[in-house]
Amino acid sequence: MTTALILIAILLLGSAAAAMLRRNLIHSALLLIASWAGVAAFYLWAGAEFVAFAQVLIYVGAISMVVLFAVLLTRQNPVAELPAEPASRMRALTGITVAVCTAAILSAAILSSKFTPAADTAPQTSVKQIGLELMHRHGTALLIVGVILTVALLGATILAATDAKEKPEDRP
Amino acid sequence: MNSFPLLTLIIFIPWLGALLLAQMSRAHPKIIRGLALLFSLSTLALGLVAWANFTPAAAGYQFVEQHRWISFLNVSYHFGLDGMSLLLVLLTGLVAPAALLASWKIERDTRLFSLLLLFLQGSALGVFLALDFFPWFIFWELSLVPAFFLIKLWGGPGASRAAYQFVIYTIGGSVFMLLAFAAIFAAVGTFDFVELAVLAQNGGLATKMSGPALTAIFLGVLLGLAVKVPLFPFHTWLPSAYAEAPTGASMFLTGIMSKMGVYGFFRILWPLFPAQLHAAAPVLIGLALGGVVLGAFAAMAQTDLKRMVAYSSINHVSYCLLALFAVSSCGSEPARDSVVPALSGALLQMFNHGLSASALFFGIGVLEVRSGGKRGLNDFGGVRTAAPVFAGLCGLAMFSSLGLPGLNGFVGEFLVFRGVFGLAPWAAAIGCLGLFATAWFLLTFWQRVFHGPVGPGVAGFKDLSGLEIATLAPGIALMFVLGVWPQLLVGLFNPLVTAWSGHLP
Amino acid sequence: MTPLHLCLLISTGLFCIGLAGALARSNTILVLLGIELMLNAANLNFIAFWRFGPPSPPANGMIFVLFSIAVAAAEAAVGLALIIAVYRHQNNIRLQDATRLKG
Amino acid sequence: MTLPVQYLWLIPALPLLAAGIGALTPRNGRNLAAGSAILAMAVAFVLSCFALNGALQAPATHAVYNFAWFDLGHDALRLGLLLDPLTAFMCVMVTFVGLLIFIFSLDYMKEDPNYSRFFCFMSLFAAAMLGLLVANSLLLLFICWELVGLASYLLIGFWFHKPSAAAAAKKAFITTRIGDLGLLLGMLWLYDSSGSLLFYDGGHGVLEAANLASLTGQTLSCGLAVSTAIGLLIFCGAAGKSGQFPLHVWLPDAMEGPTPVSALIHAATMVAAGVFLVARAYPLMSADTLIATAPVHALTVVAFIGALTALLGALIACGQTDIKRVLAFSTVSQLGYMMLALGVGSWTAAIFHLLTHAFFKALLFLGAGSVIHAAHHEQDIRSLGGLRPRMKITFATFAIGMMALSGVPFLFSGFWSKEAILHAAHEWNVSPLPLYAGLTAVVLTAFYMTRLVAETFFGQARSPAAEHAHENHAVMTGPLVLLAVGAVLLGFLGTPACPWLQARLSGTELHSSMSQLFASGGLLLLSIGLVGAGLVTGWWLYGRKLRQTAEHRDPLAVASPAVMAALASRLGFDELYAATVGRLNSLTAALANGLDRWVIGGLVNFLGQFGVFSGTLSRETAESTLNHGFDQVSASIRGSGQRYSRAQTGEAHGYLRVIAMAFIVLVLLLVLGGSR
Amino acid sequence: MSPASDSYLERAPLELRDWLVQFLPEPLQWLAHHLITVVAVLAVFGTFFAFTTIAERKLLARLQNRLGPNRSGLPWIKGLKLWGLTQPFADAVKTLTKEDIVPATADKWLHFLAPVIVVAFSLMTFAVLPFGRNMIPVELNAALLYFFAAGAATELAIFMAGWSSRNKYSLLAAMRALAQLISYELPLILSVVPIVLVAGTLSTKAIVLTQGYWTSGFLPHWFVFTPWGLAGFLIFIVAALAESNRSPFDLPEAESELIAGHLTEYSGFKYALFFMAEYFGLTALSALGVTLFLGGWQAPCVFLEFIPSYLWFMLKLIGMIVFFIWVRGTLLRLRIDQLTRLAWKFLVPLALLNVGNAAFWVLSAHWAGPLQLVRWAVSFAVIVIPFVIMGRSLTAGFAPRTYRYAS
Repeated sequence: MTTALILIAILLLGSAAAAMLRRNLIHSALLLIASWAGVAAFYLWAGAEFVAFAQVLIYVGAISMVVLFAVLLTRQNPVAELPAEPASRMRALTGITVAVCTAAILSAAILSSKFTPAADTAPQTSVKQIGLELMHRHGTALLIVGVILTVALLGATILAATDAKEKPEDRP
Repeated sequence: MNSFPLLTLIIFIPWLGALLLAQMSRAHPKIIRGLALLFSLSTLALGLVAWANFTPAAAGYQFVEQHRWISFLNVSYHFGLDGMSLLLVLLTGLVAPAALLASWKIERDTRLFSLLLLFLQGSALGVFLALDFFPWFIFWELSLVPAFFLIKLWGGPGASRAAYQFVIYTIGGSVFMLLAFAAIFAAVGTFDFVELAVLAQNGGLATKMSGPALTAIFLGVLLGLAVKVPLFPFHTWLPSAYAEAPTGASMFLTGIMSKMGVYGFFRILWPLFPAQLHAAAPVLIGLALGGVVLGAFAAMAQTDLKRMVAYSSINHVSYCLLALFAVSSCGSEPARDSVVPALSGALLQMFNHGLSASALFFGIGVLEVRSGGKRGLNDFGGVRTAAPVFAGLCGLAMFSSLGLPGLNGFVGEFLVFRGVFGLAPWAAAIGCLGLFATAWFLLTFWQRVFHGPVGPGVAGFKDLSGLEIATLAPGIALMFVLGVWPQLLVGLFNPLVTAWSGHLP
Repeated sequence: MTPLHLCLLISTGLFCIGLAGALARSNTILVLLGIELMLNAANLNFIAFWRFGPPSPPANGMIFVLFSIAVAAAEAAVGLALIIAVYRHQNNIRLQDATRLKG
Repeated sequence: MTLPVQYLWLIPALPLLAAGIGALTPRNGRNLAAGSAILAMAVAFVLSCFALNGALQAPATHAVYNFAWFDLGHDALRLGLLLDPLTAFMCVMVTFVGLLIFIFSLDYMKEDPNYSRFFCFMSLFAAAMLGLLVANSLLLLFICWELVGLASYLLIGFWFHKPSAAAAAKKAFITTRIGDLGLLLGMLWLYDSSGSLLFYDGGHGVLEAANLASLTGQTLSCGLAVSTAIGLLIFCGAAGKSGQFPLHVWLPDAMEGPTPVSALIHAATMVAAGVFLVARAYPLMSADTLIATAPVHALTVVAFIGALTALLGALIACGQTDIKRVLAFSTVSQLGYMMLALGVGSWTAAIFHLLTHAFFKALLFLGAGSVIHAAHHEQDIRSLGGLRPRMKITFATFAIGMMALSGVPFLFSGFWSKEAILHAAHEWNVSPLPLYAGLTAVVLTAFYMTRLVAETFFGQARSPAAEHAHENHAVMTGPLVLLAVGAVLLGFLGTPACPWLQARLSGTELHSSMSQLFASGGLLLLSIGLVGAGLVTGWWLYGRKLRQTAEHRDPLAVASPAVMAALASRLGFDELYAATVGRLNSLTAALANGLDRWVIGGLVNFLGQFGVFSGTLSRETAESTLNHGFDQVSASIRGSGQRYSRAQTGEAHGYLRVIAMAFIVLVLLLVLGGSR
Repeated sequence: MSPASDSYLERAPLELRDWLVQFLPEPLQWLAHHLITVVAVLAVFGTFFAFTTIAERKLLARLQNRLGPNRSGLPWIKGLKLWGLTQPFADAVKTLTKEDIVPATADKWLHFLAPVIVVAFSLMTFAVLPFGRNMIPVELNAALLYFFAAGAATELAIFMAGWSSRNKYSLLAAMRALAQLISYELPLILSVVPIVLVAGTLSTKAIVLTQGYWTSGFLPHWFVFTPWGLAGFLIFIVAALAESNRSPFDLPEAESELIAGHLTEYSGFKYALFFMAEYFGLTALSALGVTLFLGGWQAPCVFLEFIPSYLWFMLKLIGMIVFFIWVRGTLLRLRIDQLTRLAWKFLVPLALLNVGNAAFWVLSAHWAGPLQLVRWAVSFAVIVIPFVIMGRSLTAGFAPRTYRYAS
């Protein structure tokens, strides 16, 4: 069990770290996808298979595509690739420092806290049960999320769409 | 009690409509008009629903909705409906769609116009239904905004000035009222009309506040209401505002907004300050008589038809106040036989005037449209030859306005005079002068405009279109019905009035 | 060292990697992705507590994660659309250049 | 067959229905409108006869049917129907005369484009008039009263495109409205003091003993009994409607309407409504006669006003040249007679005269209408003439009417009814003046009627219109003949030998008053003599030397130009009113308007100006002193804001970093703080 | 359970597996159990793939009035032609022995990873398909979700292939392919939602079992025989065609426009892997369609139950594949704008409506007697009327496009 978890963690953290370090954006994105897949694996490991599949479907199937499209649509001219200026180096340094500090604090907190040992088997939760929970106890939240998604979709479309006004002249 | 929020629906559906219109594209005026009419008619429909579920025998408020709103100000969301409110809701339901129909041909920014009218409608309804000063005052003031824009943007040449005058005047009055209520709140800690009325009844107000303070508060409230009605001599904003407003707005202003003031007198001033009102009654009767007589005579001197009807409006509304002041003047003397007719008459007169005055304004609007903006007394002649149906309907409205028996106007005026005569005979006698002058100027109007040889440009007048008939016909039909069968409305508020007369302040 | 500790440490690691990326990288897309990573770290915690934590209403943690994923998806869509819009304006997506609205 | 009182509403309802039909028929539905009007009137006539039959079986009782109109407090406002001989006789008269006039109008109005509208208005009038008659409530009576006025207004202004007609209509409405306001006040007073407006209500009605006693019991500060005051106010209304001095001015002008209208409304029925009202309210009007101390009795006023009107009307009639105006003033005069009769205490005589007058005056007006129709709307008697050979039936019936009106003895109804009035006046012990006025009017009546007939029918035609005149259709002459028969026969209902009508009206036993007649036999002879004198004078002045041309001066004008001029201008009443009431009105209006615009408006404007001025003043002070300091403060605030805004770099990294650092610091603080 | 489930043929494959497994020691048994399953699936579908290709080539040839491959026989035996049925094996040998060309500037790792991923994930989808009674490799509660999640990875592979090739045609084609895949994923999933709604489960096994009833013994309760099911099936087929890049939706590989699309820079075995993945995908989707709409391994009539369930499944699957080939031989390729319009303006709304339709079906489940007819009529109307209306508006205003000079 723990071995599997550690393997998953290595995949997860390794790909995430690599993604953050790569200069090539596409590589970063693909590595991130691997990391997301790792998260899904973690969910599977923890027994939440529904969430795992949802994670794969949404992150690997959808968000990754959007990210890749965005990367391609915003590709910078390789010639204009600027060498790292001192300011950005400074920023990277402080960023990493802050992150490390956070990590230290959080790890300390986690390690110093005591948890009651948990059940050995994952809580049995069928898809149907999730569905009922979603529709009843969390019905309102589900509706709100639906609205949020719709609005986000429309908003994203409007934001990303080019102005259509220039078009008519193109027509013969 | 709070089962179905009927009153909330009544008030907010027009606002909802306004909101919806605001979202629509301007490009489809037809759809916008249709929608606006639909939303406007909702008041009538819901009013009829309320009527169907109304228990006339109960004098108290019905369909009450009360929720806490602003705790630290002790403000509640308190709405209720009694016979008087229902009467006015129904009137609004009749006049507001008619006003929209009358503005059917307005081309300039139909959307904004319809939107403002709907907004105005909702505000007026709020005033008629609110039972807490706070929401009441909000509606009261909100009604000014659309009215202002309606007058200013769609009015005649002097509209801007008239609109400013209207708003500044009214707000000036309202400021005093607001101050007065702030003082009341400081003293007794509630804004609720019902609670305040109870306090006034059992002397709670008088013990909490000194006499002079109470008098000052009374004067403040009086001023706020008097400007809105308007009570002579606070009426000078009215003729120009009514005259400059577009037809639909004029109809609404005279049909509904003037009733807001009268309603305020009945709902607020009278129950809250009976003693002060009693003390001031002689003076106020004099002022109301001034409105009755001078209003009518001033109308006689007008050459602008709209101003003429505006002055007649002052005259007619003053009857309502005359009745109220006469009732309050009698104090606790045993003249109760007259109190009931006076109050019934005043309430009926409110409704009747709403019908007939808005119909008259519509008639003048039709004349204005046909003649390309003319509305002088001497600009026409022989319209009856050219447009007999229009003349007939307009004539009916006119006769209703001058109180011809068999039409609605008579019943209200007769009851008012009946009551006032029993309470202040001399006032009734002087008031008769107003009746006389009303007949005089209305007949002069009729003679100059509709009779005689066909005037220049009149020959080409088209008779009423189907749309215009549809605007006018319901009101005219009601005039007949109410003239013959006033029980229809009297039944609604008779128990209320009886109760009022039972514990006369 | 229970499994829960381990899970939480993993999620801490993921979170801090995301944080470092978001702070250090100048490419807006990467910043956004860093934030996504942090969200994922939070999701990890949800599942970890659901699995190993004290008893909770059935499927609670999973449902939280589902909502979180939905919101993250919305966030990613809007964020990337914004990035494209920014790109159209300034022809690059360096975050430090997008300061036109500063005070 | 009798008609129970509950169904009395049918009588006014039928014409009302016809009016509704007439209002809704399009212009080309002429026959429908006219047919329904006539049918309704005919059925109403039959029903009235049934009602009369019923009423005569118990003449002394007042059958009533009261009902609630609407709730008022714990009570209700009640209206009612009343059936007694007075109502029944009036109904029969109105429906019969009305029916004949409707038939006459069929032909008279056939050229008019608004034919159906005409019958609609006429039916409306008939409905209102009949409603007025059957009302058992002063309020219902008032309602119908006003509707009658409306119908009259509409019909006078029927040819509204003529400015004179429009003006006359307005004048009629306004003038009667003045009287109506009196009636309204009287009604309010009555309502207030007795709590009811029903005439008869099983002992609670206003005309019943209990109420009358209480009304006469109260006195006003000036010494008048309340009943007197109410009675006088009610009489105001009656005077307005019946054209009594000083409100008679509208009646002659009302002749602007079509002639059938004049016949029906302004001769036979509506103008008699005032007389009817006083007769109806007679118990109230006469209640105060028993109070000896009263400064004035209501009926006394009525008598004097009636006498004055009778005299004035007759006088002015002598100077008129328009055939319809002569008849109009004659109507005024005859109405004065009726009021006189009421005033001197014989309301039965008044109603008797009302009925006979209705017949012969309708006859005369229709005759005049026939002439006018034949002469293509030429109404000036100076331009007519020579019509006797051309229009034989019209002439014969007109002559009968003229003789009835003049009071030619024994054969004609007018004689009997007038004699009854004169006798009543003779027996009145308050003042002899009304009798003298009445007698004078007898002479004058005979005189102007002779003049009218002589000028119109004798001599030679003085205009092309008169030359080409010829007799009208049977549709028009038929009613004339029927009315002429009535004008002759009706008198025999109430001869002193057998005063059946009076007995039935008052509900007393039938007993001959021949003895009374002979007791004052001198009066009878005197009046016969006066009639003869009038006829002879008239013939001497106008028949002896017949007028040759229209321009020929009037013999009376030759004799006394000043008198004639005064009479022709109707003694200047119109001018007087224009100079007083009209002027006053416009003055008040101007005053009110001025008050509004300049005084109150000025005050408001002044306040506004003052506000603007003080605003300017305060702005000046504020700008020079306050603002400076304020500017300083705001500048420093703005400066500091600018400085602080630099923290807002716009760099998202920075924000993120700060958040993260803040998180670290917070956690550290918590940890450190928590450990302590 | 009908007695047919106990028949020998029915149980044979499972018993064979169990028999094999028992030879191994206890701790390894579960591994072997799964391994056998995987191997079996790979073997069966590998063969199936091979024969699909030859079937397609021959069928297309017949449709185009040609003969198709008919010459390859067995090696070493001259003159034996076997109607060309061994052609795929010859092709396999050829592609395996071809040179693997990688462009100089290509991102070599990704270039290598792409075909591996695509094959791996398309094979993974087979894990949840019930090939027969009790013959399902992995029983999952959320099987359908798993299926689509695994399918999503193919998009990634296509992108990797296109991008790593450093060829603008490849990249463009990859983008096009992605657009197409994303567009059609929505109707595909939406067309399945009604099934989930009615069956009340995401498990493929349970879905098949819900279809296992017959009215009077010969009218199967397959979902395709309901109004909403028919509509869903049609939408599913269209979307599946597009998802597997097959004609008439074969734009990503439109040779006339984009050479060979994202496969331009691939050759040899890598190319074969892509090719294989495509057919695996097609097969998987067809199998899913069979499972969801056509009753899975259920026999159409009760009396045909003696035929083993896996044979029924294969029969239906072959039917579907043949149908797809037939479509490929019949329809013309769409233009890219027509393709997206069809997805967003027609299929998605229809599929959404169909979800509502299914909801109605569930709500009216208790209707009986004549109401049943009403239920069917309403359900039909709900889907047919919008279909007609939207179909009109979709084709309205489209005349054959006219090309102008230099436009």
